[in-house]
Amino acid sequence: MPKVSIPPLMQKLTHGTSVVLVEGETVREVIDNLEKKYPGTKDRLCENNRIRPNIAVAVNSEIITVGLRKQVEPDNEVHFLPAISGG
Amino acid sequence: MNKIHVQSKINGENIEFLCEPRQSLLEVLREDLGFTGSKEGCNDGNCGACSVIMDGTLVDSCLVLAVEIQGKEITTVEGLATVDGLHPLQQKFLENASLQCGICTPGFLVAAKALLDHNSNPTEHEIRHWLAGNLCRCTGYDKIIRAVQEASAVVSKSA
Amino acid sequence: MSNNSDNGKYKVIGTRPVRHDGAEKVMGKAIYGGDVRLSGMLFGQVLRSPHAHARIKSIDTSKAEELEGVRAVVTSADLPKTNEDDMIDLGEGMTRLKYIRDNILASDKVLYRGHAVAGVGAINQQTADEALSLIEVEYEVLPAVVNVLDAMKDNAPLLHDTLTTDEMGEQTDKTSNIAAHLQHKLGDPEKGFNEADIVIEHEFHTATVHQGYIEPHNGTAMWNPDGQLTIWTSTQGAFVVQKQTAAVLDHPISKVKVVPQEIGGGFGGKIPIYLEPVAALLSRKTGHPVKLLMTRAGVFEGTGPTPGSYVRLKLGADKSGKLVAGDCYLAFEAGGYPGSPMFCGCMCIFACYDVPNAIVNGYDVVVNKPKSAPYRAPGSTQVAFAIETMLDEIAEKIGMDSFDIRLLNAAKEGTRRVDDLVYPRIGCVETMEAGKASDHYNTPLEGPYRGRGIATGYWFNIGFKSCVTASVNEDGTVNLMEGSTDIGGSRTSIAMQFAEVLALPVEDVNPRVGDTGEIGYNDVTGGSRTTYATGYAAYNAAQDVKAQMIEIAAKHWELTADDVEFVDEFFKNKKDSSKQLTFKELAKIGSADDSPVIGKGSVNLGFHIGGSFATNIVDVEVDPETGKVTILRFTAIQDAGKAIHPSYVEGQMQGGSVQGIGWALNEEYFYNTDGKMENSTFLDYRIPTALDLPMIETIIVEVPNPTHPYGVRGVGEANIAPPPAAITNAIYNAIGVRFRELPMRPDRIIAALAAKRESEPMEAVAGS
Amino acid sequence: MKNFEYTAPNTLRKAISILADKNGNSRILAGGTDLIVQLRGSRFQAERVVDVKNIPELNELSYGSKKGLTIGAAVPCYRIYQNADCVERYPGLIDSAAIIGGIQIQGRASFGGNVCNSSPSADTIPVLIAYGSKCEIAGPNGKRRVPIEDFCTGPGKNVLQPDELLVSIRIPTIKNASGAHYLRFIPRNEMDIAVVGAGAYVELGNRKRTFKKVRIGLAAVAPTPLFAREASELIVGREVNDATIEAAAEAAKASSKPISDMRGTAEYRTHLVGVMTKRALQGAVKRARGGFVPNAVQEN
Repeated sequence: MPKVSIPPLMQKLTHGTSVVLVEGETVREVIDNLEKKYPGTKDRLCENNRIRPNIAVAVNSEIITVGLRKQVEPDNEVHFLPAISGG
Repeated sequence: MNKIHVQSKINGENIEFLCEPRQSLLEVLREDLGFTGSKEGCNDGNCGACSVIMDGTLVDSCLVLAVEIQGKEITTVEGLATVDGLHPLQQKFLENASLQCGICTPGFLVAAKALLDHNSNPTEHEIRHWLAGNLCRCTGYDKIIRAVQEASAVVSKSA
Repeated sequence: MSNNSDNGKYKVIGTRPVRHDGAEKVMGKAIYGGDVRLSGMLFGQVLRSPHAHARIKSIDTSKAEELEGVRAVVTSADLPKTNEDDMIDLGEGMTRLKYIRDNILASDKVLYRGHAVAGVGAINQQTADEALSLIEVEYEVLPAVVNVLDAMKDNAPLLHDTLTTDEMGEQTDKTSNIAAHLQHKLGDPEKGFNEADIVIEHEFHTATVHQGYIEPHNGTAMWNPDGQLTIWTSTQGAFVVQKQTAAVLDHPISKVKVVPQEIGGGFGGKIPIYLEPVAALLSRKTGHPVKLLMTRAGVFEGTGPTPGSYVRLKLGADKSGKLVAGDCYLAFEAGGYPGSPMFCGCMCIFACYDVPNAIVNGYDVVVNKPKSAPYRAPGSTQVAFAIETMLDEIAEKIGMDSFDIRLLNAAKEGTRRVDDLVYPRIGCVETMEAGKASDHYNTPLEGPYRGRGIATGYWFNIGFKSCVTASVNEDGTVNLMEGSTDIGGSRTSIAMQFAEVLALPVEDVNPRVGDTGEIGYNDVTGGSRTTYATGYAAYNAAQDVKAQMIEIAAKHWELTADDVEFVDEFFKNKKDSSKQLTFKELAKIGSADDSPVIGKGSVNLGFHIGGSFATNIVDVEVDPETGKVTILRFTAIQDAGKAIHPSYVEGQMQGGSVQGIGWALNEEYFYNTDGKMENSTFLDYRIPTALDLPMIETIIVEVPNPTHPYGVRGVGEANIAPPPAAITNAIYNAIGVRFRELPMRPDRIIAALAAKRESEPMEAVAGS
Repeated sequence: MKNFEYTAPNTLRKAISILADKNGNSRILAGGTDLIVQLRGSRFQAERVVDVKNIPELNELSYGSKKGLTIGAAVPCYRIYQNADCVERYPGLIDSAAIIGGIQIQGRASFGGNVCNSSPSADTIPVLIAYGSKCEIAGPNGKRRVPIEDFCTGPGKNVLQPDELLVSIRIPTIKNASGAHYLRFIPRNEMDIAVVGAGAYVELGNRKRTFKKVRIGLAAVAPTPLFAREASELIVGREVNDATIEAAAEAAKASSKPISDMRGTAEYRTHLVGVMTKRALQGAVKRARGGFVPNAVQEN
């Protein structure tokens, strides 16, 4: 089952839990299932059925650029970070 | 408007133009005469991007009034290459990858030419001192200094 | 000095050809943004705020409009109306549209000295400049705050009445100058510190510094009656200018064409827009094309810079020097509007090391300074200054070599970062080992008041979107159209990757940077992504061309594509080994009998933490009487993954390190008590000159990037991060004083030496 | 900048009559490296700019064993360090001529212009003070000479009347066993304004073992460039040694009243006055004893 890391500043929503195992074969499914476990998380990560522009999602430590449809393998880790760019 | 008639020689060509007294040589070169090779980086004599040679002396064209070049000879970066090809400095700048963005390059080339014109075999310190009035933010100067050293070898050989 | 591990493997990659755009640049013929000339073109200038913080009560432009030669004056009133909470996504997260528009032309408030207030269009530059003095602006001056810690105080003057703190999407209810807070946590820091043998904690301050590109910002716009707006400008990303300008003007993006000109340096500072919308408004009002050129003072006071910062770092290590815990608090100055690279600082602070228990808290704080813009490895230099100097302190406590403590703790494949991400294959260790083995490090440094220091820095490998098209000409040359503006020779490094696939001489590939109407979307030239991502697109385009050429050969030989192969520069007939064609021969055949060959490459690459690491070694000499620091020798080492054009890789390393040297020793925004910048010239904002530096030695390390066909890692940024820390360490070794504030100005060194003399006998100072 | 009338008289008389013309204020243009920047920055405006580079007297650069060195007010720096008499007899002038701006600035900027700009940090004035120079001023009522240390009256202010102009700077002939040296402190190695500048002239007596005559000039330590009279007189007759030089340095510190600004704090400047004065004296002594002291154009 993919391992989802909850950012410290979102752990209020998960009652302090930092790592959650959730089903899902895509980032969308993972976030939907996370929402079922911890209501409110999806709204912090997505809007209009897209990842929020100021949020970056990493699957297996690579920050993805293809959005919610990104495939997730059972042994993958999923992270949520603020979006950044360079100089 | 009280424009003044000026006659001078730019890159070997006799040129006449009218300008306002307040116009700098840089402004007239770029906006009125179309020599946009000389660049404006600071407009107060602190970056050297507008360097030109005036009667054999290296100056910042942003600190020369256009009316002052009456009867004088000006060399800009556009005057370095000939029909036979690039000036050794230009060639060495290319071979050494001495330019990244290239905005400071015309000023460096003109300044380096003025250096080699009066000292064809300068030491590294002499090159660095001479070019201290030209700022480059991309290269850290290393490849520029090396290009001038290599060009000086070519120039002093052919001299 | 590239250690070309795989010489012979490549024909083009790893060679040092003359750049395609070189001749026109050394001849002064290349057209930069400021060189644009259009018929009937007017010239403009921007009026800037003399105050650091003030409410605009009124703007009277009538006198300026009456001046002979003035054609139009524009203010924020000419921009579309903005609702307080209109949001917009400009590729770097959601931002308030009001912030973007107000930074172009201030509406209700000016938030920093140099904030644009009005624009003038006139028949020439002189008239436009003169008109500025005739615009009457009535200000209600407000107290200013230009320091991050002051701005965070409860009683600090507020820049924005409605600003609250964002915490990963959740807004706090308290209005303040703190725009965002981020936290990363790994392991159990508390436990880690309890188990540590050595625990040290220090505070660090860095000054606001500017990218310092020599070419001032510029923008020329032509707004046709049919609503078509064309913009010529020097930018790191034409598509970003298109997107932002369309948003600011509320104009359809399809009606905005951006034509990127040659660009005179950016280093991140030419990603945001400043003049383009103003030029557009002036053009719409006058019906003429209008060119705006920023003054140098305008550049310093109204653009860039990178944030001044406060960093508090606590490190715990065991007796062996192994880091066991880290705790970092950092606050960055965003400038007048939110958006400092604080997030990057949080991800970079521990990036070079394996710190099993760590926590980072970052704060993005608005102050009365220009809205900060990206600057080479944004946020990484500020935090490297802290951790790289404290590592040396730990090494000293336990009598360990500076490289050894870094190698002991160095991040490697599998290391988990403080942001919980895990590294793929990286070259951190390799750059440190190359440094330890370097001639520089192994050459003894002698003489009093001399010291050597080292430091390591990091930057990501940002991927994102790039595309190129390649059309094959009759003579076998190729026109390569790309959308990444070329700041440092990237045209050539991209063309080389294309040429490698087809074994073409790189001179036969003609790269050209297209405008937004000629080429598909490309993200900015920045984030160390151009040679990596656009190069990847060029590689794909070449594969596409190869496949089409194989088709042509197959048709020519009346075979199927499977019966043709491309090996060693030849398209070979598998059925008849006597038959083979070169690319040129085949191109000629194709141009006669087949449809034109156009290849394309298009990528949308992930953003990789497996970026590039840089290690710097520096020798300094301190004049104990004046406090002046001289750089005696400097070596930059970086993992390039694979150096496509080693000369331009070295150039990035040398340029980055020298910017770091300036940051360390002399560069800073100097503010008076009213919060006004006083040194907005190249005379008093002291970037290094040729006379201030030695040659910058380079060592290119090549640990291939597994996510790129040639193993490329972006090299544009990491080298700016180590110098301040490396020089701090060198100064300590020279005079026994450890600095925790940048820049390390001569007067600060003298003051520190004096303080040291009071606390110690003279010999301790002189001895070194 | 506002437009102005440009005129380039070719005689002193014409120039003075133009300056005397009361309708419209005039600014004098020599090298323009200060004037053009100031006009552009609208620090002040001018109805008329008078280019004095066509006036023969202002281009004179000559040496005579009796009259000493004459530097026309419009002579650019590069002519000074390319002039054999200056290089041979007045190395202190070279020290200063070769560090004003970069090569481009030195191609235009003149000693006269630097003196008339009257900045407290002017790089030419301390060494001119050290050499005991005089300013030759021409006006409607003829010529007058003013000791260089009395020329500046405040930041950007000097003794010139609106209808006067500086014609030349006169530097006395050099005595035996004498030497001079100028140096300044700047954070970079070029392209900077002096944080503190110090120039020293010494004549040695008693087989070059004692100070016979000393003149120390300082820059950026007071509202005008300073003649450190007390420090200079203090060590006359004393033996040349570290203690003596240290004493002069301390006296120089005592006589300076620097301000704090972006280029340095008052405290740091005061400290530097000591360091620069000491080094200027050491360099001057070395030259007086026939030794070589490098500068920006003479490495070794």
